Amino acid sequence: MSNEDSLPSRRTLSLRFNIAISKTKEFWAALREGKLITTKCTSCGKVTFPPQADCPNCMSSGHEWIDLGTDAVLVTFTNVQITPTSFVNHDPYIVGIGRLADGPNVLAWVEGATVEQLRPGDRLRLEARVSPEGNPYYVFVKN
Amino acid sequence: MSNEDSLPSRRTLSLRFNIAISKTKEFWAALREGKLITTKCTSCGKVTFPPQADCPNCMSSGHEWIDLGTDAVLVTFTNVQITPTSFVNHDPYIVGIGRLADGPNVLAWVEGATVEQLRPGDRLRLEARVSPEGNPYYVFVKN
Amino acid sequence: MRNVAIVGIGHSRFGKRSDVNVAELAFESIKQAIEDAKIDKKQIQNVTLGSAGGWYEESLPAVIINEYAGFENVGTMRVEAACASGSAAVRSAYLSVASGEADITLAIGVEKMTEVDTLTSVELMGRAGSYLWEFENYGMTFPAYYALYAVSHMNKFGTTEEDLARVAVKAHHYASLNPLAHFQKEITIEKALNSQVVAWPLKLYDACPISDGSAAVVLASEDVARKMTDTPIWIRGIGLSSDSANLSKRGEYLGLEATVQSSRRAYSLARTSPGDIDVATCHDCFTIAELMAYEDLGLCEKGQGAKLVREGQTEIGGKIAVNPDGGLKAKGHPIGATGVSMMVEISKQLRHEAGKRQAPIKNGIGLVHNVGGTGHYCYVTVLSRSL
Amino acid sequence: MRNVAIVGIGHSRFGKRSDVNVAELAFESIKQAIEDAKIDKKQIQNVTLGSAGGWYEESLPAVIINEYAGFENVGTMRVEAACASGSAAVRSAYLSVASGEADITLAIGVEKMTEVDTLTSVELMGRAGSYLWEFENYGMTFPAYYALYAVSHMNKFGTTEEDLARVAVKAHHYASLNPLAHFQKEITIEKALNSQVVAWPLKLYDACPISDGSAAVVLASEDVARKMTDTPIWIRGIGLSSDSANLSKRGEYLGLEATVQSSRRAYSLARTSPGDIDVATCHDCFTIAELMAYEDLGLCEKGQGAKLVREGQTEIGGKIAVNPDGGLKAKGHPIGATGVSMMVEISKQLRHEAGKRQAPIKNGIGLVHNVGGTGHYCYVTVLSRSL
Ligand SMILES: [Zn+2]
Ligand SMILES: [Zn+2]
Repeated sequence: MSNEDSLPSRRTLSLRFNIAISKTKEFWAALREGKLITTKCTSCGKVTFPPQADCPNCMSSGHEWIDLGTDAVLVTFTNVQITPTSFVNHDPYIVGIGRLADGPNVLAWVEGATVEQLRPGDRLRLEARVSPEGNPYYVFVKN
Repeated sequence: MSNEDSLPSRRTLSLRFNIAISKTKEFWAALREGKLITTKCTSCGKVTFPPQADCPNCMSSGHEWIDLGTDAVLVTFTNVQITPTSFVNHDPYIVGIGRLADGPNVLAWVEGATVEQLRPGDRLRLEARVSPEGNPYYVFVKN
Repeated sequence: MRNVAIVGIGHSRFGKRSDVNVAELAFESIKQAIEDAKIDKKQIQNVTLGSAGGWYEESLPAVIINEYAGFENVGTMRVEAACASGSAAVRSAYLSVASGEADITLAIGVEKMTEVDTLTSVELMGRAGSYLWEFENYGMTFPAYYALYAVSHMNKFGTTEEDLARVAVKAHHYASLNPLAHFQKEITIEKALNSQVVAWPLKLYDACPISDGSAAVVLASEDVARKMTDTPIWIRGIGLSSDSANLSKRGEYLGLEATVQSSRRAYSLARTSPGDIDVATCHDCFTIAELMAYEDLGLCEKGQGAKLVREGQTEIGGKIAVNPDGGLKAKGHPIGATGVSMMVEISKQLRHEAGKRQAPIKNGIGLVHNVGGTGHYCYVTVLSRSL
Repeated sequence: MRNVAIVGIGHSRFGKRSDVNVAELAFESIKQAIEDAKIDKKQIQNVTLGSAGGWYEESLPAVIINEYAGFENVGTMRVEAACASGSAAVRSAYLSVASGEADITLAIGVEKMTEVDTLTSVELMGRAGSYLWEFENYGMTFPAYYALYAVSHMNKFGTTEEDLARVAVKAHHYASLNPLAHFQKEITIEKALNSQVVAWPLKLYDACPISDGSAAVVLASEDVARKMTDTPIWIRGIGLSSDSANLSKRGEYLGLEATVQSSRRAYSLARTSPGDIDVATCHDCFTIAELMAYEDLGLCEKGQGAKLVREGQTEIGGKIAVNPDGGLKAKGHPIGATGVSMMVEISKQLRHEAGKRQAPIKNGIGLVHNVGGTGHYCYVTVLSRSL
């Protein structure tokens, strides 16, 4: 005990989740190849991002994979200065929400500009990336 | 990704709690000195273990510290063979609930006997211990 | 208080469901329940999720699931009553309708437990007591808590390890008739007795598996229910009770006082008694828990639980069919899903839709017994075919 | 549906409460609420706890707290609606009484957030969105989610950083009059504007602190309430709604649709309108959240929130007193406690027991606006002095 008023637990609860992506693995596989795709319901035509195998509109599970598109317009953004424990070694990062030409919004890091240089309405391009650990992800790049 | 059907998270959520013991620090200080004490309500006389500063019977917060006593009778027990992550380096341990001569039950490890040698009704003695990390705790020892 | 009925039921396959995330898993049951109720999902006025959480990545699972299933601007919350979270969700959805707040509500139960490794799961369950006094220094586990009851029960009443194994054999038998159950194969008493000791005297086959799964029920007020379906299953009474967090504060470790209290309340509300019940789901997270449940629910005298299973009185065709779906023990126990899964099974039984595992229905009354933790919570619900 | 009143209130000191564990912290409010209601705790038929959990060691906090406070064999559960967990607990306790299940119930809200370090707390809050799509790869934080709204609102309506600072200054002023508030000192606009940027454009003084705290309310049915007290505070309507888990699915980021929907439902149930409200607690986890709340609750037109605070219309003596207790921003925001704390404050205001921060009460109507997460949940409750 470092302090009489508190007892630092000797037991650390460490949680690292193994997230099931079986039903959207096409998305991650395509992303790894640099392509951005998403789901479209074959019953009602609803396009969803993030991709989901079951339709939130008509509850049908029939879907096809379509190109998500890469042209977007910046809707809003922020610069995360105080980062959480598991991002503690990161520099501050800009996160934005971009509206794709074909409809859905996407939340991602924004690269290629400082926060002072960004304005809602700016044109962005969605690009695939791979993390140092080998995980695919995507970012917006300011045109 | 080690497997196309799952995505092992890159982010570990590590929780280690700093437990407030200010209101029962007398217990932990006494335990460190080898003594077992607990709380008695000065309004209604209710003896509580684990110790608590506020009375669960009459809701008064006036309390005094009394000897818990060390003589106990084994009520029930088990031998934990499959241990959780944070006890993964431990050998299996016997946990018992003992009824103290003066009333309250206590749950603690039972030492000095194998599980085959124990029976409900066995006489036990409550003893203070200090963990390798320096944390005080208590165990039952079979007489 | 308005009468409330279960008018739609849904149930996923239980087991290691690495093919779905928590929302996809819940969706399976939601879709079925809505289709079974023959409603549009926009008719659902609020959604209550039962989930203990901690085993999967989402910390706001209610909104995650609602988004995935396309519920927009719906009143919602998550409830937790440990392993009774499912029944607590049903009670919440029930109170919303009974009070008149809503006419149609949805209760979902889900847990995605296999996103962490087994020993982390053991840790999460072991922490579900009185943390500092049971886990921090003594590393209690969920089987260990129940083993304390088993030793006391065996010592006092002569219950044997064979009796416990009989409960497991019965559970696996019925699970083999339930295509949604985690386990699909029968076992023998020998196999159960020879399995690995987990927390002496409880062995691997005394324990429910770590499962993923979901279940859902649509509830409706009497007026609405009668228009929707010819087979409403009425919620006649929900009794709830609780007990100390710290096991050392309990009495003799021969039964769960929370079961005694909550079942008496449920019987009283439903104006029924144990002898009237045709079929029950009892909370058999461990084999000893099923035997104690027989006694605490009043299906037999205290100490006679083992006799009941020895005589086959809790099999289909016996005095009362208990856990014809395989129970937690063999159907699986995805924590938050279990209570809702029990409601689904009893509804199927009372509707005569249980197929190969159909129990004879005489009085049209079923019981759901759902314990949280080690008797920390208990919810008992009486269901019936008629009001 | 039976009428239900708040008949007892309790509230702990908010702040870094390293002197108490979660049960001791909850006890402070429970004892006060029971004493205020002048009842024996055995009269309480069920207990609902609102707590998000994760920040402290107990995974079954409802039973831990019940054991500590001496509730035996009481019906209980924990509810979670993120930062609206407290209001969700009150709704649950309310439905129990409104339906006739119980005559007297207790709702508790508690969070012990300072058992983990600050960046772990930031992590826990950041994970409370759509995990894989917002946190795993992008490390969103709670201030960052609200900053997305702030940037959009500032861009569209000309809301300025000074306007946000005005909200903080107001909050700290009223907190300085509330002995139970986390912060006890006034601040200046300059101090707020010059504080550290947390998630641009939001700064340290735009954000609520990480606090420990608890609050509790005793609810009773009309018959019982009228016998117990001369100042019952009636729950006239609870509206609840929700929105997508993933922020990318929202519209223009100018307001919270869940607030719009839930407040309209609450006004309709209570047969009232924004103009009738004397005093309100608005969910100001961030300064921008308070301005959006003014608009979404209908206290002003969309886009006019900043004007309202500039003109002092939401101060005591203005058009409507908002957050006279200091709000989440300066009173503190122990997640599960907040909704119950808001009920306590509005009850004090309507009872004329708010001391130095008493708002003028004309119509006898107060409002509790409690948001969960980033508009993932919203609960709006209308309270009144008379039926
Ligand atoms: Zn569709
Ligand atoms: Zn006392």
